[in-house]
Amino acid sequence: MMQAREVGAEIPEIEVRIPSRAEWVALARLAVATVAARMHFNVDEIADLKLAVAEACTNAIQHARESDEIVITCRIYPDGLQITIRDFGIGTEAERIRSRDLGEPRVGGLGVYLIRALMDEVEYRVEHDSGTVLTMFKRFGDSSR
Amino acid sequence: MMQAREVGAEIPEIEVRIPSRAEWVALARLAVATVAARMHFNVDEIADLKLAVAEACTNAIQHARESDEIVITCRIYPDGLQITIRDFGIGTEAERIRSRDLGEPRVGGLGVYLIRALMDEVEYRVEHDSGTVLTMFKRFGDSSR
Amino acid sequence: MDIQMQVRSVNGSIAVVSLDGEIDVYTSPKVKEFIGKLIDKGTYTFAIDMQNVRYIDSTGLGVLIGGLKRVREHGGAVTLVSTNPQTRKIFDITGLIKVFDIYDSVDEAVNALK
Amino acid sequence: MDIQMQVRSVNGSIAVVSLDGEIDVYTSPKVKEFIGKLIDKGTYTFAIDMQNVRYIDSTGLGVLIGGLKRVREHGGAVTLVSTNPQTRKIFDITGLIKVFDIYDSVDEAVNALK
Ligand SMILES: Nc1ncnc2c1ncn2[C@@H]1O[C@H](COP(=O)(O)OP(=O)(O)O)[C@@H](O)[C@H]1O
Ligand SMILES: Nc1ncnc2c1ncn2[C@@H]1O[C@H](COP(=O)(O)OP(=O)(O)O)[C@@H](O)[C@H]1O
Repeated sequence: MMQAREVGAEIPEIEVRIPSRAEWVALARLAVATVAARMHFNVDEIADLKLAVAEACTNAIQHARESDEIVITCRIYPDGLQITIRDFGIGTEAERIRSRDLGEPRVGGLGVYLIRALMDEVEYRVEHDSGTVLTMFKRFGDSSR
Repeated sequence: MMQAREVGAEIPEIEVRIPSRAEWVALARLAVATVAARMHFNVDEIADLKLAVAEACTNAIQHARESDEIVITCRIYPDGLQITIRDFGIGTEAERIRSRDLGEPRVGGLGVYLIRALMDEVEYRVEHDSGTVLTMFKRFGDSSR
Repeated sequence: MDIQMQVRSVNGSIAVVSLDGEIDVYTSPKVKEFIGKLIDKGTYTFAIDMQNVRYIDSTGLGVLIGGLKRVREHGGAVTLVSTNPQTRKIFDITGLIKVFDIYDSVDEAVNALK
Repeated sequence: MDIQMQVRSVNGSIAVVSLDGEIDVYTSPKVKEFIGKLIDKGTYTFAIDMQNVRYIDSTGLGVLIGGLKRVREHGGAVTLVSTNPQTRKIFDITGLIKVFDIYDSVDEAVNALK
């Protein structure tokens, strides 16, 4: 569950908008890694953030039908980083976006599982016919800052 | 002068929005360098693009009063890269934004000069009370692509 | 931002595939094609050297799982080489550590296939 | 994304300042302060080693010009070390190549100050 957080002038916001295509996911990853490094997250945490963002972008590209762009928004809070990944596709209902049980290995179905494992708070919101918004939050670890 | 160019679904567009603060210029530079590398600009051209973007962001930070963010938009055309840098400050009239004559060295006054030297097309538009928009274009060199 | 791939053969039947770069939604189809072609040609035993893989995500894991399934149908096997803590962490949290044997060196990964 | 700065002294009066990183609107105030403090303490002869400067823009050039002006008031001098073609290009197109002597090595830059 996502904790309610204020949005305002004191909360620095960085936004990246990319075409919904595989070749641009690396840019989203790099941008988030740069923001995270500026915030003094440590290397492991930066790697987690890159992976979570890439998984979210990959899902937007593969599952959000008829969406042509992805907007990645980073908000720097005193206690950590909030990242919102928004697509504009025809989404699945939020309840259907879930991590599967990890049983017999199969191709696919690991993205949402990884996002939930790597981030501290994760929330999907599906806006009727206007896409999926994933909001996730990572707190500063003890080792960062 | 800026050649008129269409904007449309076939022209991939990447946008980065940063707070109007010195610490975020490196992110704008990195994002543009990543886009340019994807477009197969060569290392020298990528360095030129980074510099032009940084000069434009620096000016937005230093001269656009009361603007709190900068939007960097990259549009990938078949013949090169168009970059738009927009601030939301109270600008100078466009005619006053010009490169000075390079005479006796003095601190300052090199930014616009460098932008004009490094990019193939440069145009400033000052929107009354809503900021400055710099549109610049770099063609693929003979060595790129 | 991209991936380089190489293959060399050990003992005639073991393919050592070296991957260098990032494996994501953009590059993993290239890896899939590269490995797929080797399987098509009758190679079913792989040591995949990921020591120079700086980044891998679920699309890359999907390619490895898909490859493993294909070679197993022919009685083949896949071992991996990685010392990257982040890579190991991802195999760990996805449970794939139980599916793939990950070694610290190519020699170990190749020996395990013999 | 940041800048590291070091200073060592040669022959008692020449300061060799080594800069490592990127000099932009964020980091150039730090460079300005670093060099400013040395000038305040009476150092007027500088060899500035920019061999590890991966990026410099007009804010960095401004700091160098400002420093040069200050030391010249005391009869001092500044030489630069850089082999980076992009850095040289920027000095070239801004005409600063006529204002600063740029050398390929610290030894040359120091010798030129003697
Ligand atoms: N942005 C999105 N838009 C629409 N559906 C999504 C989105 N993100 C996730 N989903 C749904 O959640 C499911 C689980 O995603 P994931 O765990 O990444 O596995 P996979 O992508 O391999 O199916 C997807 O199959 C898809 O149905
Ligand atoms: N985004 C902007 N908003 C307002 N004024 C600007 C902007 N960009 C440039 N200018 C004007 O153009 C002038 C020249 O800029 P520049 O060549 O970079 O030199 P400097 O920034 O050192 O003055 C600035 O001094 C400023 O008056």
